[in-house]
Amino acid sequence: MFKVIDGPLEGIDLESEVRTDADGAIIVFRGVARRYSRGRDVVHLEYEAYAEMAEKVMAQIGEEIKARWPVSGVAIVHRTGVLEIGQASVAIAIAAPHRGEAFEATEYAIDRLKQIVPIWKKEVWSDGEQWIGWEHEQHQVTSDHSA
Amino acid sequence: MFKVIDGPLEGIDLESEVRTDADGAIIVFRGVARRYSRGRDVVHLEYEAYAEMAEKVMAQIGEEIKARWPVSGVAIVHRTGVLEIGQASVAIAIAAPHRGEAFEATEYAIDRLKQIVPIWKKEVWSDGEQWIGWEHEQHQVTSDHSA
Amino acid sequence: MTPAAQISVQIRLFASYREAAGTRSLEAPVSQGATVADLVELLAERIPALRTAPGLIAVNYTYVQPDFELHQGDEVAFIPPVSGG
Amino acid sequence: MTPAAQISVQIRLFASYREAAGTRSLEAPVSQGATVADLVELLAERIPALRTAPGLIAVNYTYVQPDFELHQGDEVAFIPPVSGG
Repeated sequence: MFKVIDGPLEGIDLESEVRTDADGAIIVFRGVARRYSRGRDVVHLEYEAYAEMAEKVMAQIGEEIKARWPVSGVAIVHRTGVLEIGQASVAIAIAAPHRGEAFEATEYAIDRLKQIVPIWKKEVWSDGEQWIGWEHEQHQVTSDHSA
Repeated sequence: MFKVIDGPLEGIDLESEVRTDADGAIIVFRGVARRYSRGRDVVHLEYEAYAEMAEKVMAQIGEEIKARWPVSGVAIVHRTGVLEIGQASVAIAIAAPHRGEAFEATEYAIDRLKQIVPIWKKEVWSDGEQWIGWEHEQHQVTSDHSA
Repeated sequence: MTPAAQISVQIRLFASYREAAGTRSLEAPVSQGATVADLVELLAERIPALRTAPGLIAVNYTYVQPDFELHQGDEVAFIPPVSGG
Repeated sequence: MTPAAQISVQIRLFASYREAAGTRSLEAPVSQGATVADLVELLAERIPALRTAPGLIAVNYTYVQPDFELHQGDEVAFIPPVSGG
């Protein structure tokens, strides 16, 4: 299951989606909206996705994982829309016969998702908002000015 | 939450148990009964615990984790009794501001549980059964005989 | 020299690009044989961020290089640095 | 020389030890000042595995060394190699 969903991820049962009788370990990773970011108080987050492509790229990450680790099942779901603090933006489930490969594969899945899946986060504070992902460029601009 | 439960772990919501508003990552690890073990077909598993002490030692593991990583919440629950294939024997939930420390802490929790928590697994096959944990000694005996 | 035949591609814009352009999607006519780089030149007048803050570009859901040649009906997506997860 | 005063400790047995002994728990009288190692000697006649396949020993829910001295009412648990998870 590789899906972009325009609504809450809470209540979606990914474990039974990925488990087979060969598996001894299931890991579910959830990224959740947190209160503090870059020293500011977050009011809420907004996620936007290029959904058709995001699902394709998430499925590609699933293929990469299965080529690299003996993993039975991979599921990745990401939501869009407005998220209150504590709500999950992404859920990744991995089932594998042994836990070592399950941990490695889950960490790879979230690292890779953050690199290549076309989804964007906007942080909304009480006094402003910003699309995340441009920090590096902004930092460079600041450095040039202060240099 | 550090508990030994004499019944199914399915349906227990550990995420909300461990999450705080500071957290951006929640990991839930489940160990589940798998069909194949040491080349044999498992019919079911039986878990026995020294429950009073197991809960104390699991809480100690929680303290070790909080001393070592900036983790907000730790929950460990382990069940006892007869487990069918696919049922969870243990569930560990960790919430942390960032995912790196959440992954490290979760892996530490299950490694440590397997080392020091007084709980025992018996594998039941169609043609026999065995308490797990003595394999090393048995292997040594076998080696002595074959040497 | 006869002018090159025109083809039409579908443009998708996201996040900061979408806000800068004021639209999620538009249709653009380009010359037959035009590349992704040519399309960026064409759109940069309306959406300067495509040149001043370049991201990745996908054609029909696959990331491509600037020299990728466009074809009639292609869906071209401008992808600012991603921040999912 | 007067015989040492007797104290009584509670024994808990688990997994393979429990099956070998045919009981989960029993009460054992030991001499005042006796150690965990002394208790193992005493019980090994009934449960040889405590000596032939030794595990860990906990007194009042804490792992202890063989020279740990027992006191009246202590709960002594014989812990075969653990295999939880």
